[in-house]
Amino acid sequence: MEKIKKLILDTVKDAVIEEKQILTVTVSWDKLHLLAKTLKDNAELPFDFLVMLTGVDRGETLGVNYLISSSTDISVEVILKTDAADRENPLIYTVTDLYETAHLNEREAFALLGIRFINNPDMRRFFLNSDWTGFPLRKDYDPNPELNPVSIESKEIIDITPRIMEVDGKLVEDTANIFEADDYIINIGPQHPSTHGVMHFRTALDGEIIKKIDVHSGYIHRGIEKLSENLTYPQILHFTDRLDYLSANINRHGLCMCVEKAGEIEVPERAQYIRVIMDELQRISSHLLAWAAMTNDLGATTAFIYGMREREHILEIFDKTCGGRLIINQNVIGGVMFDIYNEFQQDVKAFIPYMREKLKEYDRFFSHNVIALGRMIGIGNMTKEETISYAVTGPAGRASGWSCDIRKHQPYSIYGQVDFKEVIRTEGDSYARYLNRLDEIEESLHIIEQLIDNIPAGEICAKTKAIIKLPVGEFYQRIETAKGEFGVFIESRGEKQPWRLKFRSPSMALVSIMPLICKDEKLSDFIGIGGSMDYVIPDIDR
Amino acid sequence: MAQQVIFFILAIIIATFSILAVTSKQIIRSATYLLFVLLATAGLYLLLGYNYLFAVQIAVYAGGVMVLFIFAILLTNRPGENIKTELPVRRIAAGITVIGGLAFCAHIIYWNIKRVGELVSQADISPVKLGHTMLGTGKYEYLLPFEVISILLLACIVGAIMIARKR
Amino acid sequence: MELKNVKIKGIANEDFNDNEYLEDYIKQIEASGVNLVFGKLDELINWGRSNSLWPLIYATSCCGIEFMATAAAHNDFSRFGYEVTRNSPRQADMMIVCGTLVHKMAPLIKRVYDQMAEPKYVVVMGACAISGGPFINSYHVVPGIDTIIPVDVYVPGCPPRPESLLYGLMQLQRKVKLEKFLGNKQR
Amino acid sequence: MILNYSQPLELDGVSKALDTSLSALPDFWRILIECVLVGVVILTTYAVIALILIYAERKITAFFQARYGPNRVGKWGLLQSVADTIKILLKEIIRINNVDRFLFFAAPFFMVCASVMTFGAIAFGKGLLAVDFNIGVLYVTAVSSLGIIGVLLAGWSSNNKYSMIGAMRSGAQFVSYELSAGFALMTIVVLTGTMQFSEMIEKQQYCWNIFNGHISSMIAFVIYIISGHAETNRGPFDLPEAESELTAGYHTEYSGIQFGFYYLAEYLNMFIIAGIATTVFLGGYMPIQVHGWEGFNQVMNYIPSYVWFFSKTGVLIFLSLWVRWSFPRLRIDQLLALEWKYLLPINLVNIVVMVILVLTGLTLTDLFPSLF
Repeated sequence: MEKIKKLILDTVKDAVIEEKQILTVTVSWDKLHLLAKTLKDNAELPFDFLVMLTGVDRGETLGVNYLISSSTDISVEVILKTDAADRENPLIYTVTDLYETAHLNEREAFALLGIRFINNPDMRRFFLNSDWTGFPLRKDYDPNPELNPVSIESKEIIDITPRIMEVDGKLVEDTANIFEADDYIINIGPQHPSTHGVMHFRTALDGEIIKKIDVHSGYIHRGIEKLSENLTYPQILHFTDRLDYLSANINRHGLCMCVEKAGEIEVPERAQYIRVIMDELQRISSHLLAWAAMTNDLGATTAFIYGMREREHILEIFDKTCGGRLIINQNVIGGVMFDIYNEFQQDVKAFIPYMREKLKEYDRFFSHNVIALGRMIGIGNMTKEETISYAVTGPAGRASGWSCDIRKHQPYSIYGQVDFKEVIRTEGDSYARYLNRLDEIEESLHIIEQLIDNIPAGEICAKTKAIIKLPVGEFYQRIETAKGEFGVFIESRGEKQPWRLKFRSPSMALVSIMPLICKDEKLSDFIGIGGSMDYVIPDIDR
Repeated sequence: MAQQVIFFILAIIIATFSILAVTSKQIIRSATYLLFVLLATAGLYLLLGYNYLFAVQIAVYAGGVMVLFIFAILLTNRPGENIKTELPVRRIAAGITVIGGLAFCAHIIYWNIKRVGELVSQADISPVKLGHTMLGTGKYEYLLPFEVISILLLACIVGAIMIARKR
Repeated sequence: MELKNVKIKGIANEDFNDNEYLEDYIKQIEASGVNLVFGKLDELINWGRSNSLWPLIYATSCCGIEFMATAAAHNDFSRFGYEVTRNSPRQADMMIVCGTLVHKMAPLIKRVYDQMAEPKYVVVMGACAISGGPFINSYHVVPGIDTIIPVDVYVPGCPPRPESLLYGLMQLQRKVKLEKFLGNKQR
Repeated sequence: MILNYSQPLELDGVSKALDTSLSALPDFWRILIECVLVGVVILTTYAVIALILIYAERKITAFFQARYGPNRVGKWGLLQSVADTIKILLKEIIRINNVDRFLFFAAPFFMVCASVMTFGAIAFGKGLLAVDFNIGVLYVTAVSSLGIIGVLLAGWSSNNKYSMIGAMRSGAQFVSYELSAGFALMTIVVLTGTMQFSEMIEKQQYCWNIFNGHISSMIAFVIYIISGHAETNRGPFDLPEAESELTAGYHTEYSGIQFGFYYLAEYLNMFIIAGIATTVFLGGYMPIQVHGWEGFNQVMNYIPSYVWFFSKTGVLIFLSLWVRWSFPRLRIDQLLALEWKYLLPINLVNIVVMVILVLTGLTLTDLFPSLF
């Protein structure tokens, strides 16, 4: 860490370094790019993984926080902070040339906060319509619905992007066309059976081959981050379930941990055990659905039904525990809401061998099918460098040989005490991602097996105050969901509500790499690759 | 009588759709009208009792050539667009060609009209006999032309592949 | 002619909770009177329609997964003839809207609804689609789909369980069974 | 000899009785009445078979997928497809702007006409054969090739990009696989020496073609089933309407009864493929008969011929559904590679092998004339 500090100071002399929960560096807006580049090119410990890019309205100024980490050891973290000079016309240099994942995040920051990024080749608003009035995440946003009425008039899609570029030291505003003039463009989505939600891919085709994909999002943007700013912490919890609803419980675990860490609340051990078991069950159910949806995308409807059939057993266990099926409302700040029911252990233990048997059936039925192999092997290749640059985590990232499991590298809760293998493959194609999911189901079963008989007795929830107030500061929490790394950022100003709350959605990275890996593939493969990436759209749109 | 009624129906279909096929300004519609003409012609063969010819007409022209036609038209740019009327010179040339074609047809019909009786009286040729005629080497048997045509087609395929590969 | 109770196979009429809307509807129909022949034909038509409601899934978020669970092995809504999910709005009979509707999506749902062929019905699934749900205060959320398109059945829940979706679909069947196709004077 | 025994349940008596009762009428009226009657019967059978197939597919699919399938409308859901029919007949037909209306409305009729015409050539039982050309096999291949025009026109005239892509895929697929299907049938024509269905069936009394030409016939059978699948756009070959990619493919813009035509034709084409395969390879309506086992043959003969036909076809349809619901969908290049790189070369070699078998007398009937 000392070396890093020295490196930072060598590069930018007036950088302010603070030793907080994480090493925090504040620099001026024109030096940030230089510093990021130096840290990324640092041979010993390259900071080449941009975990989170968060735009913040700090009151007087608008700023951006970058949480960066190293791909070789993702537990090392540094926060870079910068502020735009002018609140009326906030400008910051882009880092898209260093971290590809910044592209969509910067567009998001532009849509929600109005910060424009110099040299970003595409500065359209990401979530909102291009004629949206105001920037919702600014504190002075006018929520008057008359400014932005609900329109039912269909709008033409304009494929021209404004941008701001630096040419010879001068800033020039210009526009660029996304597609070429005579491209044959089809819209895949927003209402399409296999975009796994309401994603909109504008796809330029050359016959059956994909020339270019342009991602449009925001068809389910609900403004969760803005809503959270007016709610107390326990009230925010239920929003996390509705982000990535397939990992609902895991997301909620992440937010609870962030609040517990900030408020220094000790979680009883029994609650920890229950949380982890529930998380792993949820992970299995998510992977099952991912498997089912992928097979369905490849045209095997029967396999889809089989995946849903097994999933129903997990939902039954959830149902018995707390009455919910998909969204279970189990975690609360300080522990869990419901204790496990009497036959819980018995049911889970019955499920484990059942699931193992079914995994074998899946292998027989689909994993070695000639057609299925032809549709998956060598399709949608991601190299390790691309994976890191686009910050693709989770089973998809691990299929490209990147060890990025937070449970291993930064063990939270009781993951440090259990024995499990991080499933890593190096092929980086659809088939590797597919197999990774099936193997992770096996690993999750293994984790549950170790815990299920050893749940300690005791409290299930720590005593918390009626109104939880967090101390002033910035708090980060990273957690491994079924799709990849989920992150929570809370900036607290000592109130019972957060000043700024941001979720890192793993699916956003998964979608952002789609245009790259689908290029020059067939249209059918695009659907198959989408299935193998397994993104959940409400997680992206928030 | 039934035969005559059907014949006239088919004749009217052929005549109408032939005219539509050449007058329509949209190429894909022209193709569809042509398809109707070909089908109705197949109907005429059936009426005459030439089952084999009927099936071949449908398989080769309606099912084969027309499908490729439509397929090719779809691959071109904007098949639904109206075609502009051509220059007067071309129209005159086209008119002369049409008149010439009509005269030629009329000539053939005139010279053959007396022989219609004996032609129709011939029964349907059985496929076996047809096969022997096609692949026989005797007098009035056509193995050599048949093979020559197959080599010609092979050359065409090779040429087409060459052109396609260049792109 | 007196209208009989609406029959749904396997479930007694009393098992459906009070449904004022349908009761009013029945009264309205009784008041206008029904021709005997047309009435019988209508019964046949409605029998056909109500047992063959092909859904178009407009799944925007979480409720879509519960819809899939309803379609899959455990709950299996093919039993009632809903099995043929059509992805093309032209061929669907009812649209099941599962999930939140936001500003950017509003024109599109209207468009999809307009693309559907008559007779068309809309089933709304989940709190968000009914009223905006937990996100009602948001700047980007439409407070209820009925502000944009007419809705036939509301299925509350967050997300609703498959059982309640099935219940809602049966309510729709009950409604369809009361419709007048031939006896309707306005037509 | 055995076929001359009285068979009370056969339906050919009906047609004979009709013939005799109409013989008093002048030719024109006799032909007209017979044509109309046959037409009505064929169309009714067409519709009824479609209804049964739709129901059967749903139930069988449900069986594969650990579900129940329709079970609320009528006993075991038997009336499900009737309800669907009523619904679809009364559904609105949408007039779409900016399409070529003439072609848009004509396209579904191509599809249905082609499949009805092919349907007419199937021998359902003894005497239940509407069209019996001496070139039956050629007729079937010719007429069934018309259906693709309906698909191409539908895709183009819908003015929808998804439809267009679906239609192009369909065109490429159909043109390719028609070759294989045709060649597979030709292989059997070489074996039997006739193209007439009735004659072909009579020749299979003791030895079905699939056994008669052993290796070569088996290969032809498998190829025919695969390419038949592909021609009907079903099974793993349903790219033209690949739901997960193209929403509904070439018929995306069709609603109401126009969509119903496509839906109907899809199921009927499946039946036709199975029916032709039965006729050509599995002895058609011939009961299982063994040379010399008079008693056994007699018992088998008591089962009416149409029952034999439908049960053999049913087995093939079940097979087709089994394949359809087990495999993922092929990609377009895999699909074309399968045809041009594997099926077609194998097929060409297979025909030569069959010719050699026939010329050298290596077919089963030639080898063991006493048994067959």
